[in-house]
Amino acid sequence: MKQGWIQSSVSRLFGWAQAHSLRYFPIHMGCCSDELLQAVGCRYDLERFGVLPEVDPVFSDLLIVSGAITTRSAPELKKIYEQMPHPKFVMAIGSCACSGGAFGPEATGASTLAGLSGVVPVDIYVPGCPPRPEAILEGLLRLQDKIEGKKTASRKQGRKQGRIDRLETDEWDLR
Amino acid sequence: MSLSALWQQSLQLAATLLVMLPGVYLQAWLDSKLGADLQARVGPSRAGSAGWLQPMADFLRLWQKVRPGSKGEHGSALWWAQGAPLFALLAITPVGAGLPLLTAPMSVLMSLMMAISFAWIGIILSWRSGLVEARLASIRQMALGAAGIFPALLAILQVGFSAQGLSWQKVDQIQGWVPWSWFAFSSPFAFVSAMVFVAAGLLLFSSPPFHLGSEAVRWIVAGFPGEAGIRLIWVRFSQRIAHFCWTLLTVRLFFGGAALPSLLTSSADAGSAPVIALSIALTLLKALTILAGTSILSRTLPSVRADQAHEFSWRVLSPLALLALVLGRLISVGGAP
Amino acid sequence: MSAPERLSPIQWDLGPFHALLSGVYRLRLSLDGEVIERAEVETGFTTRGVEQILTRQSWRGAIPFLDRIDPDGAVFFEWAYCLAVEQLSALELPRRAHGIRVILGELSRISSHLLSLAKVAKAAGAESAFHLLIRERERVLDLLELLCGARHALGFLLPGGVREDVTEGFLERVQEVCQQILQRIKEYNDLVTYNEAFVRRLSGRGVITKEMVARHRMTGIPARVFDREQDLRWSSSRLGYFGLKPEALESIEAITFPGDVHHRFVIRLHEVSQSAQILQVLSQKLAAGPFLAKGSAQLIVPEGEAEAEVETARGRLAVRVGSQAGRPGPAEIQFSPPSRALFDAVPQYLVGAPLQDLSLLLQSIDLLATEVDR
Amino acid sequence: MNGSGSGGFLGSFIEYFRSLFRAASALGRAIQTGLTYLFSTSEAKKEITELYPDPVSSRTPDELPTRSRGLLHNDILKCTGCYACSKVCPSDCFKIQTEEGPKPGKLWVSVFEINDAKCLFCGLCVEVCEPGSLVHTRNYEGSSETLEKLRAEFGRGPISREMREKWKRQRELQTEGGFEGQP
Repeated sequence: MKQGWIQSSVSRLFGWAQAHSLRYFPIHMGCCSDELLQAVGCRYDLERFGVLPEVDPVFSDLLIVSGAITTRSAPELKKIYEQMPHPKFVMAIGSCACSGGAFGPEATGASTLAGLSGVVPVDIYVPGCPPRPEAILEGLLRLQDKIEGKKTASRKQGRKQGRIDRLETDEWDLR
Repeated sequence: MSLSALWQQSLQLAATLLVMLPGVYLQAWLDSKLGADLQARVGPSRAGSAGWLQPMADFLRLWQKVRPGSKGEHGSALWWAQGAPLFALLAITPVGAGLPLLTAPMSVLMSLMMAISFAWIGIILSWRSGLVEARLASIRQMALGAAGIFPALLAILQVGFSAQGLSWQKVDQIQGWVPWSWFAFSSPFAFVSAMVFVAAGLLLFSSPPFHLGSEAVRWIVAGFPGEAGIRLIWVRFSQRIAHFCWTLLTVRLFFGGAALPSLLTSSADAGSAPVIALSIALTLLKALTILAGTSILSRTLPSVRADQAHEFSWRVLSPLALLALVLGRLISVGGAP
Repeated sequence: MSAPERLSPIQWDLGPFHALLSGVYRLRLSLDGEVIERAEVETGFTTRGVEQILTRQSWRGAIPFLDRIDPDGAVFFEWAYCLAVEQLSALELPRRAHGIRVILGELSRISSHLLSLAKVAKAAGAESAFHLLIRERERVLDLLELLCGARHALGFLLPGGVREDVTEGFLERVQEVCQQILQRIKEYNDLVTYNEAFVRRLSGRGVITKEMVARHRMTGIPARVFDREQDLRWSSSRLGYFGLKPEALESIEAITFPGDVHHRFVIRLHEVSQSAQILQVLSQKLAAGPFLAKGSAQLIVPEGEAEAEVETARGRLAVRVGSQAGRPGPAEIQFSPPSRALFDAVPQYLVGAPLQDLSLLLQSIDLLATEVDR
Repeated sequence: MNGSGSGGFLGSFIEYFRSLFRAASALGRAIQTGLTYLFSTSEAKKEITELYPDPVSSRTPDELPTRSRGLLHNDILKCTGCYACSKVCPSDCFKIQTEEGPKPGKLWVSVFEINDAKCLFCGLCVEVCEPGSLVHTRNYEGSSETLEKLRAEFGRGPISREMREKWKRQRELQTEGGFEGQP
């Protein structure tokens, strides 16, 4: 049923509050942790977005995972995810966390998993190896829009524009 | 208590709350922006212009937090246990000229006792959480709280001696509204005890730089994973609110409290709204400058280890406070018959 | 009267993901009250089998995997690998390529030291120092991006030289940034190193004695704290730092306990300024000429085995590369990273430390778990 | 204060105040460096934060250094479908299918899909791409909510039967129409 005006405005307020004040618990398993520290630093300043590192999953809303997920660390990661209170979000940084990248199961003989999607539900994938701090910030902006339920038309959706549609006969090259 | 008195008291409690919450809000915002500026960065700037809505976002974020699998096993009793002394502290902490809540001649020590009980109850309750980290951290925190109480008592004694009494009325009489007439600047020893009182507050509520690293403080609060909604907000921010009330105490004791120029207070509309508003604004301004000073201090100092904090408290704070007290008495007794 | 029966030691396991740990490993502590009585380390959570993957790659294709072992010191892993392969295939490295490699090595040494210093400052609670050190590191990463196109996993070296020549304007930028770093070091000394509160917070803790260094064969900063010559850059001829060794800068005073956390902090900050001086000297006299050896395009590596050693920011990294006839890439590769010795020393190093210093101690020896279980 | 014996009491007393003074002066120096960040507007002490979304203060993709390796882009018209890039890629993120195209010598690349989620941005493929159609753009904004959106397609799509007939007719038209002069 459609939410009443009060309920929708209250839920929008909480959405705004959650979007603008995220406490993240970093999982540094690989290379992208250095880039995440650079993003926390003073040049890209994650605190500007209200995003601060947290020391305990019990108090954090966002799980930022970077690095290849090995079969041995996956259950530990699941435990950490379960300790987090609802509503919680997950951001996968770098190609190892998104899809296994160069250290996927086909390369390492099933000692790593193909990214994070099998272990915990992921909200945002940030490609890059390691992604620039600006890319992490862009992923964060997109996550904030997702939390607030806003459309992210302002930012490009994936990279569809690279595709040139099928060319008709005028492409026939008579020369 | 006649009905009108009861009505008047509750009005004042509401006014005090109304004054104190924006004060804590402003302090939270100022702390993050000042800290960011010290570190060559911008600090929260996306929630509202210049990030003035950031503390609001931090407060409201916790409202809808629900810990998976926990049906609030701590129950509400614990929440009240932590809240009760703070309400008492609010009732006693005089904020504005016209707003001492309890008009009975109240001793300054009552506020101190309320602050101490607040600081310790939170720590004892977190012992029940059973987490190894929470237990270890709560022992450490409680010992530090004790290290903060003794110097605070010495500083209050210094005030009591020169005001010939420990009730708020006597303390107010000896301080005018002009800075050089404040108690803190009346003599170097009084200034030392003022600084000792501020440092004792930092120790008692383990605010930075004595926050022993964010892990320890988090484990204290770990004792309340079951809470949600308003209770989680309360648990998370009660220490910051208590530290703000302690600063209001410091302002009232050492920095002239809410004293106003005599031409304002003696005129007919002494109790009118603008005068009270001015006195409240004055108190808040002084409290925020003190807290800005401590936040700058905490940004340039590393977080202090527990044994170092103890050493600082027992080898530096208490001896200094004692010295200031004794020398202050000798000189004032010797000086003014 | 029998000895008072002690409270049974508290057993506490810090799982692979804990804010106190400096990487992904498990630490089993038995605590006597607040003091750590015994510690055990369990690694192996980020094992990706890089060495097996490398055996299936070509000589040139192995480079991206080498960067991902230690992204911050990517150059050192590539450098060791390229030295071994060049020794195998007897490639004659042009002087300019060697100069560019030394420049890259010093730049990533500065960035790795700055990162470790920032993490130690953050563990000690000095947030301002963390942000200022990270700001310095941004300048160095800009330089790396100007030259190699990537900030962390560079992929710029290849067997036989470097991938591209120095971008124009790069050497002047290097001198400018090194000048800034040398000025800034003085400011950090005031804010952090000789700040009384910081000195008291760090000194006297986490002492690594000379015999511990000898027993675990530690290299890098913990060893250089006692003997400044323990550095492969000056001793190994293949690394070619001929005459670049700056004479010892101002003597290190105000060190209360040799080998403690504060001493390592000071030596590391000291090495940042040392590397900055080396870069200033080298960027002026970089040799001209080709940047790639002639036979490096179609690399023919005869059968055999070669070893090489490089001085990374964390210590001495050795690599052994074996090749077989007919295989397009390395047949067998074996690393021995500097963090191996540090991980072995952790159980002895943590004993007697209070719990609050745990994260400070772990950060101060700059452990890297992904380097050990590759 | 546990001074060493009565004689030492005075010594430890002085030493106590000296250490107090040393601590206070070092604290003063540290706060002074901190305060200079607060009040001075000199270049070194100003905030250097790049406010990311707004292009003025933060670096847009084309302000990055020329060699910066961002997301890949393939100019499909120049691509000859030689599979060199997919052979050399360490994390095999290319999916390429080619077909017989209208011109006899040139292949028609119907599917050319790069999986940005697996790409290492190492630049080996760009190095080995002989027609130079595959290049690194300096664009880094590729984050998305689903993995499907991370696949960038540059292929020209499968050739349908009508297109083949049309090309055949065009080829016959071209041969009788006397254009044989062109090679």
